[in-house]
Amino acid sequence: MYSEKVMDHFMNPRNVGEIENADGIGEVGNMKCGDIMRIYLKVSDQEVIEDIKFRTFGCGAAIATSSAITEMVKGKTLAEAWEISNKQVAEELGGLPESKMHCSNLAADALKRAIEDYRSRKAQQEA
Amino acid sequence: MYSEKVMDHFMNPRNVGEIENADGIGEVGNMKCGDIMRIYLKVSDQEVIEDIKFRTFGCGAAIATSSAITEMVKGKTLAEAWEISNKQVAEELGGLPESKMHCSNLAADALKRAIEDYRSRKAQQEA
Amino acid sequence: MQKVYLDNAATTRMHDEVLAAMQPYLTNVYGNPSSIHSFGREARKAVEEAREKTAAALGGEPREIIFTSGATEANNVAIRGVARALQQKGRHIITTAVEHHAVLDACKALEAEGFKVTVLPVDAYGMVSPRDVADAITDETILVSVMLANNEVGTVMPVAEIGKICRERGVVFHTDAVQAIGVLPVNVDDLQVDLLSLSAHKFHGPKGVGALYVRKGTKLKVFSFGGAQERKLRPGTENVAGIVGLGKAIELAVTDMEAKVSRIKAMRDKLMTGLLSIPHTRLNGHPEKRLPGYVNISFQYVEGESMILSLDLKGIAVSSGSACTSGSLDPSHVLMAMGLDHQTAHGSLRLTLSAYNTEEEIDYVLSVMPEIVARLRAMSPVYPGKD
Amino acid sequence: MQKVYLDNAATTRMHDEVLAAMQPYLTNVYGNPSSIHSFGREARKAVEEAREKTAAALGGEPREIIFTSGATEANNVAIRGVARALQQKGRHIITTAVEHHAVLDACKALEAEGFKVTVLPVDAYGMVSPRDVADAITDETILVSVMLANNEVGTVMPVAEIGKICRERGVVFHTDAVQAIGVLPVNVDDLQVDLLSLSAHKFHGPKGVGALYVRKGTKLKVFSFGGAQERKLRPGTENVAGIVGLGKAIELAVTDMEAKVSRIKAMRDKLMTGLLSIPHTRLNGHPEKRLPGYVNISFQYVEGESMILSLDLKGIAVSSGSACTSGSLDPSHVLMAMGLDHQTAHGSLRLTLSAYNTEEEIDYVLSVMPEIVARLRAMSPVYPGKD
Ligand SMILES: Cc1ncc(COP(=O)(O)O)c(C=O)c1O
Ligand SMILES: Cc1ncc(COP(=O)(O)O)c(C=O)c1O
Repeated sequence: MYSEKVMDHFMNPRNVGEIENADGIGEVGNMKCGDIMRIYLKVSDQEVIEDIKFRTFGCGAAIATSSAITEMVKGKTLAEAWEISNKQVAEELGGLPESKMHCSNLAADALKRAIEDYRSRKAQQEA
Repeated sequence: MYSEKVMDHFMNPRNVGEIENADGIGEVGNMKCGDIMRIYLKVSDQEVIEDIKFRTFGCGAAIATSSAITEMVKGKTLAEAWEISNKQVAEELGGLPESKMHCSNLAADALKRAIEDYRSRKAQQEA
Repeated sequence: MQKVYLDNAATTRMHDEVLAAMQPYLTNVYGNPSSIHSFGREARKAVEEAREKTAAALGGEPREIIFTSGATEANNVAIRGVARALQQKGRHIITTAVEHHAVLDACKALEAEGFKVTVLPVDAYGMVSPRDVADAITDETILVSVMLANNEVGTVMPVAEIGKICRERGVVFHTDAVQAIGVLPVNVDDLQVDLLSLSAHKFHGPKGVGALYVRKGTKLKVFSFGGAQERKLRPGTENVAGIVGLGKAIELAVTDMEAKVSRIKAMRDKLMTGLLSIPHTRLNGHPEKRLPGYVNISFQYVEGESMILSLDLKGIAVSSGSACTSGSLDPSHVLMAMGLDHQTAHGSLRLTLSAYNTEEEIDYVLSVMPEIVARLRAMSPVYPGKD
Repeated sequence: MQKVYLDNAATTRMHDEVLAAMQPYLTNVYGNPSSIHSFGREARKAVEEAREKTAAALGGEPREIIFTSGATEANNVAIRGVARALQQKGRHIITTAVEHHAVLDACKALEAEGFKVTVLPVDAYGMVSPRDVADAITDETILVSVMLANNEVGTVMPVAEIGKICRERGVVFHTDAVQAIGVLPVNVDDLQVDLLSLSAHKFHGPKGVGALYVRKGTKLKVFSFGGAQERKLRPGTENVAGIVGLGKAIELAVTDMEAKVSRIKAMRDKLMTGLLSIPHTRLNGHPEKRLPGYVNISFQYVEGESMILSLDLKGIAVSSGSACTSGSLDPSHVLMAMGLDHQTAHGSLRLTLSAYNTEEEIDYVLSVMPEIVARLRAMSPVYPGKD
């Protein structure tokens, strides 16, 4: 069902946890569908993702995509990170079962929310 | 499907053939259903069946019931023979498959026709 | 790696004796039962012997047994068949919210065609009330369909009571007995059912073959056409080997049932107690009126599929009522009908035992489970007791 | 006693390699393909491999293959499914008088529901004319169903030509290819069919499993409900072992087909010539456009079942188009549609060969047949050349 890469991320997820005093937090999904992903960002002044962590309630695909995206964007700028799509995350993992493409493949959305959160906080600080 | 007795009558039918100058001939069935039975009678003055023969076009049940009835009535009076029903012939053979009870179990009817034929000839002779 | 199969509600391993019984019909006895030559007659004989065994196991007559390709087909033939045969009499059907989709969706399709369908609710244990059935019956009611035991939580329904009500009210009664064969006494007269569905692979028989018991006199209209097989209720060349396997499997299933069941129950209780000792867990389904081999437990804060995958990597096969296992978006309609919240439903695990399981296997599962749950909870954004 | 099986149109003996391929799925690989654990995944893999093999044999895509419980079900799903899906577009269906009852009766049932069904006649050889199909198509026509080869006389229909017509006119085209697999080239693109039915037990596979090819984009409405298996077109736990058997059987069937066919043809010609040398016989079906293994001959003045029984006592298995073999009153609708009189139809014998037959068997049949016919003719009241 799942590729080896998915199973590796599922069993050995990268960057699980929280960041205290995170610069941005994004959450997507809902309990109805059985997937909730939360992403925490630590962002440098140059808008580089210095640290990223996640917590996910969900199936193998949900956990693996969360883990994969953290690896994909760590050290990237927010602008670069913003460009990443759910589809790219799935590709990075060697594909996902079709039934999982929609409900459990939301990590890029969670990341976008976190970036938005970072930006709105920034805007508030600057205001 | 068929009882041993049916198969015995089918493979070793009793009284196959014709009687030249028969006293009565009866035929039932039609080609549509695939069964035609013809029975020939030789009747004594005491109305005893001295000889009986048959020819049958039809399935195993048709042939076996024809054969069986000839054995059942040989030496019997016409009155006794008249009483025999298709059901009794089937019983004599140890039963017939349900699908065969109607279309292929007509030997008693053929015999009745032969008896009727004998009687109408007799009536004509006497007239 | 040790392999532990605890998904016997999904399907079971075939009994060696069942395969042995089938073997001749997979090799040299290959005739078509409709043929009148010796090859055909041998096949016919085997089919009719299986019919006798099936009837004997259920307490019915051989001619009341129709072999099908499984319970899905049996359920469809029953529901649709009665609806169509009796639509002049009335167009109301009663079923429950926790039926298998074969029943529920067949009823819904009839609803779209103008039938009225009452889907009765269940209580927190997944139990339907006979009283509700009685109250729902009207002059228009032509069919009641209530499963004998639920396939997700194992709750055993009061089918005999409902059967009595239906008979008194002159309503045809169907039960889906798929999960009950071999673990509960199933007698069509005691249960007062007119129609009963079963599937061989759920009781150590082959996949792709089932049966529908049709009480003499019950009117069914069919929608499948072809040969005259199975009294025209189920045309098509008979799956001879499969039917023989079903016959053997049901014969074995009802043999020494009590002894088998008490062994299964002992293992089940050990498994259940062990799993419930993990914090934030709850048992789903009825605590007593439950199939002997069923443990359905919700693990708060974690999702079912992630537990299945984790257990699978330890060689353990179980299932879940989580949406993620079915490709749909909503979690199990059964758990939702029982009033579980989404999180609890998504966190459910179904472990189902058979006579092939051993106590060592249970010990093994209990040894790995706490760790798995702890690991997933540590990842969960909703788990309050973090890290 | 020597046993000679010449009823391969009714069913065939399973190939040893087919059983060998099935064996794991009858024993230790027993998971449900819908389960996500390793047991389930192994089963799923086997089902999908069988789908690939089936698609490859037919020249289609794997996702265009739906596994069913046989061709009867496949035909019903196809006919009913298209009728229901396209009834807004039109309510006219075209088929032929010599189809299998699964097609013919499914069409008749639709007729009773208000569809218009044109049943095209056939010529004396059992052949339908593509011209007739073209002429029968109207703006209302939504489906044409014409079998690839007839199962009684073996006549091979001009399906590719009809397919071309249907495609030009935008009408969905279904063919029942049951008797053609392994003996004719069957390619869904060459034949230009949208739907194609087959049944494994007709080509040395297991009984109780078949397939429906559904060309991408073809709309079907289903009437069977349950799980999401087979793209919801055919719900129910998959008959995994059976499906694996079908996949292996179709793979073997199309391997070295020409060599097998020419062997079969040689035996068939010997059998045919020998039987036709008995007086008062005639060949039924098309002399050339005929399945390689088919001999359908009428023996005047004798009835089919009596010949079957007589041959059976010599260990030879054949069948007949006589009413007496089916329990109905009328002889074969196929022979009648070809214009045979009742006697000729009742006196028909169908002898169908497979690669398992040998020339010695043919010699044996030819050695006993004249005597059998002579004995029955001597008993026949309609035989002119008496005693
Ligand atoms: C209660 C119940 N009914 C019906 C079915 C359908 O059985 P099958 O898939 O063998 O047709 C199942 C199993 O999936 C079941 O558990
Ligand atoms: C032409 C044709 N179509 C359909 C069928 C039905 O196949 P099954 O009985 O395997 O469903 C048969 C065989 O009986 C057949 O010969």
